[in-house]
Amino acid sequence: MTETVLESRPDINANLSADAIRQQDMPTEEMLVNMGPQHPATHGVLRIVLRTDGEMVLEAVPHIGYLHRCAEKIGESLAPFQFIPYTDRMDYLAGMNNNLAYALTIEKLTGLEVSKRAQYIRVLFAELNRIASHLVMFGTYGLDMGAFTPFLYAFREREWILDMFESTCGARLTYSYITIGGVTDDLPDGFLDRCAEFCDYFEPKIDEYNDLLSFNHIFVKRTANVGIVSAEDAIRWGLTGPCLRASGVRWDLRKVQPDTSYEEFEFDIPIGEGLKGTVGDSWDRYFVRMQEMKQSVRIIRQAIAKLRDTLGDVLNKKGKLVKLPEDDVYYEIENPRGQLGFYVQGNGSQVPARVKARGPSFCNLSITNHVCRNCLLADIPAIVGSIDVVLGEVDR
Amino acid sequence: MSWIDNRFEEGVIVTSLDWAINWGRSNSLWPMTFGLACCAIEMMAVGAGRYDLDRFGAGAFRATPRQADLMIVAGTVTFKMASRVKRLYHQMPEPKYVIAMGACTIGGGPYFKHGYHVVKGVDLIVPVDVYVPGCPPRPEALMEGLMRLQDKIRRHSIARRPEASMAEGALVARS
Amino acid sequence: MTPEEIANILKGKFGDKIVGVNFQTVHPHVWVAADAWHDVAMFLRHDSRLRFDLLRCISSVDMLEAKEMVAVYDLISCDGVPGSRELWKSRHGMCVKIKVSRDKPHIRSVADIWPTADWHEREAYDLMGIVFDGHPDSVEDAEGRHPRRILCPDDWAGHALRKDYIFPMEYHGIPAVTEYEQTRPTH
Amino acid sequence: MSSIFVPWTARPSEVLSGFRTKATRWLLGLGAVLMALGVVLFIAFRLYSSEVITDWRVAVAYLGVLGPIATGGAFFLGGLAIIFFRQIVVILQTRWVAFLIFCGAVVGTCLLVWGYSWLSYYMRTAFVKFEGIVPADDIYDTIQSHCPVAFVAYLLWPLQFVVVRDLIAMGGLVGFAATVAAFGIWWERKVAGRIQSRLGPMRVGGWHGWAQSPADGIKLVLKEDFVPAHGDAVLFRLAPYLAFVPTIAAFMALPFAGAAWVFRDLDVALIFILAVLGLDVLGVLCAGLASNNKYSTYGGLREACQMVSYEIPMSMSLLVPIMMAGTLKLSAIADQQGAGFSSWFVFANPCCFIAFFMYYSAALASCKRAPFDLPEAESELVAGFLTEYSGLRWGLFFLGEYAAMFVVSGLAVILFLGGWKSPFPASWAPTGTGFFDHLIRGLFFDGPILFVLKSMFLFYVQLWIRWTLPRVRIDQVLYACVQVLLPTAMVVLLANTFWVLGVQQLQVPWMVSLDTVLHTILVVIGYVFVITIIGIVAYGFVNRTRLVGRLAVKHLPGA
Repeated sequence: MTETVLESRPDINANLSADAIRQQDMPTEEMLVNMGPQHPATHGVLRIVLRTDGEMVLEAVPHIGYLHRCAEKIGESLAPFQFIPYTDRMDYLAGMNNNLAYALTIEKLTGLEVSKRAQYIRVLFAELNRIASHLVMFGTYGLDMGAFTPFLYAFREREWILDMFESTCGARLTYSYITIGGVTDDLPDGFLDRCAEFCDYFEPKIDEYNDLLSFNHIFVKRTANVGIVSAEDAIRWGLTGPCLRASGVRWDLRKVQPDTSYEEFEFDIPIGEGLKGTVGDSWDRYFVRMQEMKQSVRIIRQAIAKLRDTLGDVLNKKGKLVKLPEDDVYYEIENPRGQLGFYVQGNGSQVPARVKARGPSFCNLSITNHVCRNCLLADIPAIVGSIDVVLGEVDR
Repeated sequence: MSWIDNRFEEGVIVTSLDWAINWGRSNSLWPMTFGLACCAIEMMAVGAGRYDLDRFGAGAFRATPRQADLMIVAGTVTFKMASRVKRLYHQMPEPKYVIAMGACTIGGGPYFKHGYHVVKGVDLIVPVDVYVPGCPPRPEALMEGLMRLQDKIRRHSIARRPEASMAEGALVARS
Repeated sequence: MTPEEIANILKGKFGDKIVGVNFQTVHPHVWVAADAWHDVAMFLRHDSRLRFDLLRCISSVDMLEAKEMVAVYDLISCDGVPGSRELWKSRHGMCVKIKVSRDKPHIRSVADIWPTADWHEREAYDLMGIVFDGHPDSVEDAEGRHPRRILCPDDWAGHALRKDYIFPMEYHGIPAVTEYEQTRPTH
Repeated sequence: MSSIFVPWTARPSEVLSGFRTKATRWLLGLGAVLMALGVVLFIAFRLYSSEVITDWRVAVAYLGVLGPIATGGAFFLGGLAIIFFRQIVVILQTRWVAFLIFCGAVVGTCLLVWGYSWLSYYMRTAFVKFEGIVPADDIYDTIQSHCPVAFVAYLLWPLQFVVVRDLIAMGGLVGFAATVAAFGIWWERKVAGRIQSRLGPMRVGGWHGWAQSPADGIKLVLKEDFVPAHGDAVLFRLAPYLAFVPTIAAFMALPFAGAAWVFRDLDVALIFILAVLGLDVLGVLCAGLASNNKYSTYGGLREACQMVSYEIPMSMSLLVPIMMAGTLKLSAIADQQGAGFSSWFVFANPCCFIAFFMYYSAALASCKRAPFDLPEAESELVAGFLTEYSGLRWGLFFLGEYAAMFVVSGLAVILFLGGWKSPFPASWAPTGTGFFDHLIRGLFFDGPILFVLKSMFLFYVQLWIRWTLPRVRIDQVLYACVQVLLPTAMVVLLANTFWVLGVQQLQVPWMVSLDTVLHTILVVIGYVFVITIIGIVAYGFVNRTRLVGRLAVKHLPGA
């Protein structure tokens, strides 16, 4: 077509390539699209500035901080026991795990003992909350892909877990149940039976949801081979949790650095195998979570069995008034979204001198711009949703 | 203030129309898909199966403020977010209503004392119709807030405000 | 590999740039001089014995009395084969601390070695005011060249996690705290 | 200053209510009196106009008679309306009232079916006898011999003018489209709720919140009308009508039953409908470009490329049954499928069978329904081309979308599923002229009710798909169109050509026998399909508690 264009456009330099001539004929310009802070696909108040060329996204720069709630300032103004409720509100989908992380950090710093029963209860609730959190991811990810119904099913199952939490600590979302030195209270009557009932009810449901969404042809087409993260990239960018495992790295702090007597439980670490596409694509990141729910059910069953024949005190009363030594500690545990770490520095008083939280979503989100290069506009929800960020934890 | 409000004097037709208008408005409150923090999860739970907000006709979550009637400010409002919240409120067409959900939105909540970056209550930014306390409020509480908002709407009248009429009367008297 | 061996390797490589070690703690760490940090980081990342490939966290501490600021780097070395059946193991973990003066806190950025350090350093600047030189996402303004703020707005005044931070009275017309709140010591 | 008496501020509420009741009484009484006066006038007019009267006098008399009746009726209705508004909440929330309204609707529809066919028959017999203006008495005489209510003749008198009839029919069409849309929106929310183990609208009023759509309508009409800054105000205001009018225009050529139940029985009805439905994209494009919003622009452009590209396979797959029928006249096409279930074109031969599903998926895409709802993809473009629209204009877009859903479903029904013909063989139909024969024929064998029911089933399938499937990506949409549907449509079209040639024209023996075998197989497949659907529905109804999920059902307040 070069000749035709040259006949029609004598002003164009004949040495130009056909693309350049087309560029001169119909110049296209890039567009900045601002996604968020209020956008259905950004899971809260994440803001992504897209540099797009038509439907093609050339660059996606995430802007965070719209939910910066000064948790670290509060942490160094309150005693650890008072700060536990604020950890709930960091990753508000996995409050139990956050409580556990902070409690373990303080216990490691002060050498506080926790009874065996309390440890099993912690495992039980951490895994229950992992299931609840993954259920929300399952639902909202379907929502991002345009499938409305799985969201409702996920919340239906989640309500059962929340009922059990409520019967134990009275809260649906922000529990403050796992505290320094154990858990605030023992399990209510019949809790273990309800828990076992839930396991029997929920395990078949997972396969049902795999048939409904995971192996849905359109869903696979939308998510497979989208947002591929290689194993070394994942490690370089500090990805943890399901995002790291989806890249084929069989790394889980519950196995690498077992605490809360996780070493007594047997469970597998599912990784992304590229079942539908490439290893480390969005579908893998999603499907690893679906498999993790099954493993959590396994752990819960074992925890129930252990709790039935382990009795005793569940709270070490010294935890409430513990004095922090002039020392610092950094401790991480495996959260539903990755490794939640707390850096605490004590100064001899009851109030720590410095509290730093390393949110897994914070590090997982930082890879967005690296992954979202040259993808379609419709892939942005697929990638961001598969990373599964919680902004309360990103911004703290 | 919708286009029909404050135009007609109070009378038989108007006061009768109020019934129909308020019935329509109070029964199709479409909220905006606008979650800020923890409370947003409870807001989603209200939209989900067990507590079904759609039973009140308020289940059609609209992603764009242009089509929304109700802004449920669910979660902590920070200084960085404040300008966005205000803009979203101004983008909603009249009549529009705001529910402040949760302690943070009502008055800073647990972040009041040390939260250097937290707005001490969303009513410093936008007018609020109903406050729903709790951290986060239970879904039943949010539904209660919605029903109170419906009561508030049912008391509304499109007739010209008495004070406006009084001012006019004063003008007439002076001339 | 134990922290002692790692510290010995570092001492053998960098000598007096390793200004101190502390192993009698729950959090064994090595003190590194600020000017040598980038070389040490490069060594830690690429040396065949160490291979610290995962930077877990960068914490920053404000020592008001000592007029110092400390940046704490927590590193870990993962060992395994992608996609294999067996679990990955943590070969060894390590903590590096860097002390800088409080009035001129400057540390060389390591975002080119560990990309995850990008946001951690931005956050450390935003909340604590430690300037990371050579950061890929830097801006130039009155305070010189420093990483872009990440959590607080770009026009935010001060660094919130410093011990002597004064809460703002208002932000863009929105009242923030009362006089009493502002003057009250925040810790 | 304080002595100024402003009555409407000083009036206490009980005075207001007393005033209201008084006014209600006045309105009702005045209306009754006026209507009585109208009836008296009518009787006098009947006595007076014994001889043949010319047109203008008939017109004057007609107005004179109708005037008082209409005015009185208006007053009366006003009085009733006040009472109704006072009681609206109570009325809407009493189940038996809702039940009565539903029964009334059903009975009214049946009466409409019967009455319209009846009247249209006698109108035709009345008008064929005369040229030009018809003396009223002749209509009267023609009709009095059959009609118990004689003065209907005078009401029918203006119907002889085409303009009047068209205006009435047009109003009926718009009303029907609006009704379908309103019902569809409520129905969609209920279907979504049931699929998602929820209840959907319940508290608004009526039986399972059937009053939801009126409430939404009232609210939308009263919302603030709004044009974005720096947007093209003219295009922005124009776009909703550009999107809404074509779908209504498509109704004009859509026969509901036979030649008597269509606004214009065009010979090229199919082409007309496809053409005006294609105009829909214009409004969406205007909306996208005039909104001064990047998401709207994305939505408009997506819609443009999607609809324009899907028109082609849609039309090509529609050509297959056209080839079988040999005409573009929709009323004639459906009449060829009158011999029951097995004579429907969808089972005629494999080509038609494939073409049906191709048409349906292409129609989904051209209606912007999931999984092809990219133009308003909520999770990507906030609301697509509707991002800046609010209130009534947005409602018009919505109305147009649902009306278009009904039109494409109706097309599928007419072309593939036997239109208004019943699945039972026509020989079962009663052959009488009585009321109930008319009724049964109109309901079960040959009438608009059947057509609407079938179309509503396809409409329901669209909702079902929407609440089940995820959304596809824009490149996959275009891939599916250009690389899958288009070649398949061409192959099917070609194959069908040879099929028709061999079976219908040349009567090649082996092709005829093959056709018989395949036809039988397809019919069996159809029966299996229908039985499966019925079975699924029955199963779901029996085990609804278990399927919906014990938690959701057990805890639902107000269930």
